[in-house]
Amino acid sequence: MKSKIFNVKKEIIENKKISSDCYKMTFASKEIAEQARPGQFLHIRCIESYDPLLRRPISIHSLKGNVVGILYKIIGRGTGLLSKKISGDYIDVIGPLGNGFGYQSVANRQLPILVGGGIGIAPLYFLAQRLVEKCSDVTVLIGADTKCNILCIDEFKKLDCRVKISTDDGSTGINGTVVDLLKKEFVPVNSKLKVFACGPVPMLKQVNQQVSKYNVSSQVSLERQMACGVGACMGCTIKGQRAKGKGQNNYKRVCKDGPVFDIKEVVWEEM
Amino acid sequence: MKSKIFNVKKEIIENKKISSDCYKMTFASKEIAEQARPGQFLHIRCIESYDPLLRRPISIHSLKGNVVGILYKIIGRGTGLLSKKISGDYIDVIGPLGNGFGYQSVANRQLPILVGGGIGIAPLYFLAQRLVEKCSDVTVLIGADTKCNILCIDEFKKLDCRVKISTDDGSTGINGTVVDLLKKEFVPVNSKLKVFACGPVPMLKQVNQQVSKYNVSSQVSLERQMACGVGACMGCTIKGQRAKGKGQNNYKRVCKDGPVFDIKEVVWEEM
Amino acid sequence: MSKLSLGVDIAGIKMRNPVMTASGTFGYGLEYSNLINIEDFGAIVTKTITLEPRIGNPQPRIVEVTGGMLNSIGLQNPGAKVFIEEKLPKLKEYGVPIIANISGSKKAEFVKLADLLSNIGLSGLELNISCPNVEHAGLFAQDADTTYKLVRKVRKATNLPLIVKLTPNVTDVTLIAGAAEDAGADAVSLINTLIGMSIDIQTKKPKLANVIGGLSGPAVKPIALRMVYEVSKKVRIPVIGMGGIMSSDDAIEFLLAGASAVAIGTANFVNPNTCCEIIEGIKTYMGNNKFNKISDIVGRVNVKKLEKLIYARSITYV
Amino acid sequence: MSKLSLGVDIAGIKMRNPVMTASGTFGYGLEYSNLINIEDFGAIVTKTITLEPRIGNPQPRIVEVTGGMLNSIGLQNPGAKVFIEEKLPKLKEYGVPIIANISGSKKAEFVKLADLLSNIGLSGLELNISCPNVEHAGLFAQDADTTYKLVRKVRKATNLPLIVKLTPNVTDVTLIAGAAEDAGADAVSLINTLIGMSIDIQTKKPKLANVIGGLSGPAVKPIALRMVYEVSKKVRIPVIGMGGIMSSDDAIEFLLAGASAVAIGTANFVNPNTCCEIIEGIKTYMGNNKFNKISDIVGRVNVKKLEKLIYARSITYV
Ligand SMILES: Cc1cc2nc3c(=O)[nH]c(=O)nc-3n(C[C@H](O)[C@H](O)[C@H](O)COP(=O)(O)OP(=O)(O)OC[C@H]3O[C@@H](n4cnc5c(N)ncnc54)[C@H](O)[C@@H]3O)c2cc1C
Ligand SMILES: Cc1cc2nc3c(=O)[nH]c(=O)nc-3n(C[C@H](O)[C@H](O)[C@H](O)COP(=O)(O)OP(=O)(O)OC[C@H]3O[C@@H](n4cnc5c(N)ncnc54)[C@H](O)[C@@H]3O)c2cc1C
Ligand SMILES: Cc1cc2nc3c(=O)[nH]c(=O)nc-3n(C[C@H](O)[C@H](O)[C@H](O)COP(=O)(O)O)c2cc1C
Ligand SMILES: Cc1cc2nc3c(=O)[nH]c(=O)nc-3n(C[C@H](O)[C@H](O)[C@H](O)COP(=O)(O)O)c2cc1C
Ligand code: FES
Ligand code: FES
Repeated sequence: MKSKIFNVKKEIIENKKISSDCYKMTFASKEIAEQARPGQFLHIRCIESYDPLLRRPISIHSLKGNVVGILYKIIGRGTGLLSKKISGDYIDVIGPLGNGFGYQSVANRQLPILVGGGIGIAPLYFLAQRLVEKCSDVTVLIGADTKCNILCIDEFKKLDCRVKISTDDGSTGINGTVVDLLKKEFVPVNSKLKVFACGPVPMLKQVNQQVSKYNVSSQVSLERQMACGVGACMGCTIKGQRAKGKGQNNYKRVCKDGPVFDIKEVVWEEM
Repeated sequence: MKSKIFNVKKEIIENKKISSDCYKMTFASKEIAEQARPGQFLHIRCIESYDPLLRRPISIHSLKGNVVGILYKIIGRGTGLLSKKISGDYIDVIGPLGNGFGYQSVANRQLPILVGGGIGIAPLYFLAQRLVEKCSDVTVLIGADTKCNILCIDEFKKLDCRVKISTDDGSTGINGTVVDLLKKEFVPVNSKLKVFACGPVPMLKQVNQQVSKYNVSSQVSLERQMACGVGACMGCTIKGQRAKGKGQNNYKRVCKDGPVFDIKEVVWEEM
Repeated sequence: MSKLSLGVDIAGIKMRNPVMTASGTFGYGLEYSNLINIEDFGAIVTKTITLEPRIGNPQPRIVEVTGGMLNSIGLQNPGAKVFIEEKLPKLKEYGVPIIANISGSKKAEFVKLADLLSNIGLSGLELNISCPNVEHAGLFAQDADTTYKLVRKVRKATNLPLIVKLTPNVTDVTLIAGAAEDAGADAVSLINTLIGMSIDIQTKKPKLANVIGGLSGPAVKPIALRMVYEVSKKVRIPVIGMGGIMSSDDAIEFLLAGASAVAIGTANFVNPNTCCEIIEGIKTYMGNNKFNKISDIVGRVNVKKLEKLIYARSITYV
Repeated sequence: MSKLSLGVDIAGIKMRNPVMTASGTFGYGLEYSNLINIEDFGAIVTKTITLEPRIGNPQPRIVEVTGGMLNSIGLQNPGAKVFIEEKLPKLKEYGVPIIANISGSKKAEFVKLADLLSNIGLSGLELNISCPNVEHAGLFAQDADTTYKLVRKVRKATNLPLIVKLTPNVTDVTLIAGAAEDAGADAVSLINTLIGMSIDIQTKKPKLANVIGGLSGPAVKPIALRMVYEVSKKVRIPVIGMGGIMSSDDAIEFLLAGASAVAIGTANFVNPNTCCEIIEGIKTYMGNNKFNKISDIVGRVNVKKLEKLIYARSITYV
């Protein structure tokens, strides 16, 4: 899987506010588009000066021809600066980075379930774009605190995905969490299920509890503060389950060995 | 002269490119407009982050009602960032700062000569705005390297100033420096002359040579790297002529004791 | 909320809040007076005063660097006499504790200054010992023994609360802090600037005429915070924290790390309203966290046992 | 222009240009290989290698600060064996000198590593002595005597060019540099990171699990440059300069200050192409200034007599 990485500066096609604190940005890059796999991310420089200094990791949200899309939420200064950019401005990105979701083996008979909590929905749309090519029955579970933070329903529907919604306050969909939705999917043919989840750690822990009960094959996309993004600095490690005979050095780099991990690889107590 | 200083954030009315590397920006501030005197400056924060960290001193270029204008040249990062701002953006300024030109005593019989080298013309327009109210015969000498860097001719002409031009390459006006222009003004009634100069130090040194020969009353506006801009840090000193009985501590702060100095106050060899 | 109090007592100096100015960045308190409400400050620390006037270093004296600035002002000041006669009377009008920062290149100068300044209505003295010691190689504050001897002498010369200002340009700042405490200092303040340099690659000359200068501003904050943490674990006297504080969040970090008060330097240049904003920000933080007094915050950083162990063991396995 | 050469010989290591990677920021050279042309580099310095594998510190290990970052990776590395068997063979393929950075907490570990790594095609060793010394309080590189003894021992164990990497967390870095030189080091490199700290005011916990971490990036540049200047005046062996170099202008400042080569760390994270851009930038600068070789730049900072005097006299009248 040794694929080329690019550092490109591209003109922004569009940077559109899609909810109170979320934006969708697109730019064209043949280099990245040719390489990109769902679950991979871009390492983005938000300002030319040195404050803030480090790049910000943002997943690839969509791909259409050469047009790469990202979907991001304003958290702090980096994403705040990103949101100020307008079409015609340039964006400096490194990518595609990371391993991406293992979806190649998903066949038509299987039932992939995409579970997105909050902005965790971002990488799942790109995954859905690819899955619907392989598989007619793609389910997407979208959870958020409240109605206006439920993102991308229409986009997923346009891909003919089955979409279910949950909100903490019940303002749309079921009143509960996305894991509550997931539980409902666990009857009766668990062996055909394949879960792909992205969201906050507490949610992923619950997903883990659910899927491990039934031993359902699952992948999660994780987040860590990153410096290099390419596997060189050891800044972004998580504790992985010890592989047999591999000594104690079982730290894995989220940027290079991840961000997508088999749910069983992760030591959840230490997340 | 203990006047109030303000730190205000104002919406930019206009930020217009007026030559290859010069911009004119305007914003409305009642506070500053009420206090401002020609020769005073504003201390401007060019970015909200800490890189670059310090404010940039820029003279007040014009005043019309409450609308304050600045005229600035892109030198480095700070002025580069300023130039990127667009109308509707906010600008964070402290001012008015410094002493300003001593022009109050200029009477109708006198012949004020404003000498601007390059971007040094910036504070002189505001001065001209005030001088033409007091005095019918205001001369403005504008020098630059080449034609397209000669700024504000029309503006000064609209004030009914007598305008003379010099360029190093002769592309417009006389082929020479603004000091060559100044020399020509020194016949025959030197006692009525009053020189106000702003520009690069080598030019000001030549102005000094010229005016000191004839003992003509002259003021210059000086520049120094600044931190506080209000007289607190002692970062921006110049060596002043020793005042009698005042010991050796003859350093003057450009931000507070200046930026305008009587040409005789300055130890020119140390500039 | 009505019980919320920001007042602190630092070594006997009663301040209405823990926010003071850092020496040299606020002149003698007068320059900023027509821009901000100095009356609201916890205390004002003056620019360093020496016995005799000093003209300071040649220009250029300041240069901007990433996230900070270098200065080599060279302690330009009008001397003790002018300070006492001209500056102090005006300063007193704000009704805020005034702390005079003093320096010299011999112990005797410090002693004489301390004596001169003792009974003229000052609230305290801060010793700037980050200056070359002509009686001994290096800076006063780079050597624990020298620091001890100096502070001891000054201690005997004055009853004013004595704050000793430490330099970060040392291997172990806790040793110097300990020496100051042992010698009778009532508080320590840190950090002074880190020695730095900058070169103009076109002229190939140092950007500062003095070749080197002191680094301040947000760039130094992590270093300052670490030193404040270390020192506050070591000494029992109050620690005044400074170095790159730009916002109330920064100030609160220093309080949590163990500072009993904070001083604001370079931030004044960037945003003259910083001190006032910090005072407000601390108030809000206290409200949100149900803290009633500043001492509820001081030293509250939650370093678990395990982390303490790691800290002790692997101080630079970083 | 045809005579222009960027080649340097640092302690016997022949490099096609003076631009190398800083340890720990470039892994084992492989991670960046499908992004940039590593073949163009002057040299590659590996992430620190220890005798045994190290799992490193708990998370979080990095935190961003103004103009820089703190890291507390904790020398995570796969150990000497894996390095020799798995990493080095691939590294060699670039045809660039490889310098292995090694560390340990006892002198004997350094010696054993130096021995192990001596005849396997490396171009040199860099000793990371900014780590806690279990045989003695503090870090190796915080004490001149300890440094001397350690370097002396390692010197006897290997014929490879020996670079000693210095910590800036000291009162006088020239003393440590001098000790390393006396003990037989072929070069010194500086600076390693400055110890810093950061606190999350909401959780009230240190942002790094290790409590403290090492500060790097543009924030530290002025400090690094000053130390490189001081050390290069003091020692006769070559100095490798690093700390906050982000651009060719920065790199040239270090060369002018006295560094014979430069290393690039944090900048790789921000702009992976930094090394290559610096190589190009130095070339352009040499052309513009009619310099034919790197040694024409090294130490060329123009500090006039007067300034030297000021420098010596008023080291922190800043
Ligand atoms: C592989 C990966 C993919 C991601 N994809 C997306 C995405 O598609 N859309 C999206 O909105 N967000 C995504 N994130 C999270 C995003 O990186 C953070 O929200 C962002 O870095 C916050 O930066 P800031 O400057 O706005 O916030 P600040 O809080 O100011 O950042 C301070 C520091 O914390 C780091 N940080 C803060 N939150 C996170 C986080 N959750 N993960 C990693 N570092 C963090 C920042 O990088 C920065 O160094 C992803 C994170 C990772 C690791
Ligand atoms: C009182 C005063 C009034 C001024 N009025 C004007 C004006 O009306 N129009 C205009 O175009 N320029 C004016 N200048 C100059 C202007 O301040 C500088 O061009 C500007 O600071 C350059 O900043 P920069 O970040 O673009 O350049 P950089 O070169 O990136 O700046 C690096 C550092 O050097 C300082 N610096 C660089 N040049 C100067 C300079 N000439 N004077 C002071 N500091 C400098 C900057 O403030 C900054 O700290 C004035 C300067 C002073 C002191
Ligand atoms: C321009 C300037 C002048 C200073 N002058 C003095 C001084 O005279 N005496 C002193 O003890 N510290 C002096 N300092 C150091 C500050 O008081 C403070 O310790 C340091 O700047 C760190 O805080 P900061 O990052 O908030 O500025 C000066 C700092 C600056 C920036
Ligand atoms: C993430 C990270 C890891 C580092 N790891 C090491 C290391 O293993 N060994 C070492 O000697 N220095 C290490 N360093 C220090 C760098 O080599 C360098 O000395 C320091 O970062 C200053 O340079 P910079 O500002 O260009 O990054 C590390 C620095 C960073 C940022
Ligand atoms: S961010 Fe550097 S190894 Fe992952
Ligand atoms: S800039 Fe601070 S005194 Fe002038």
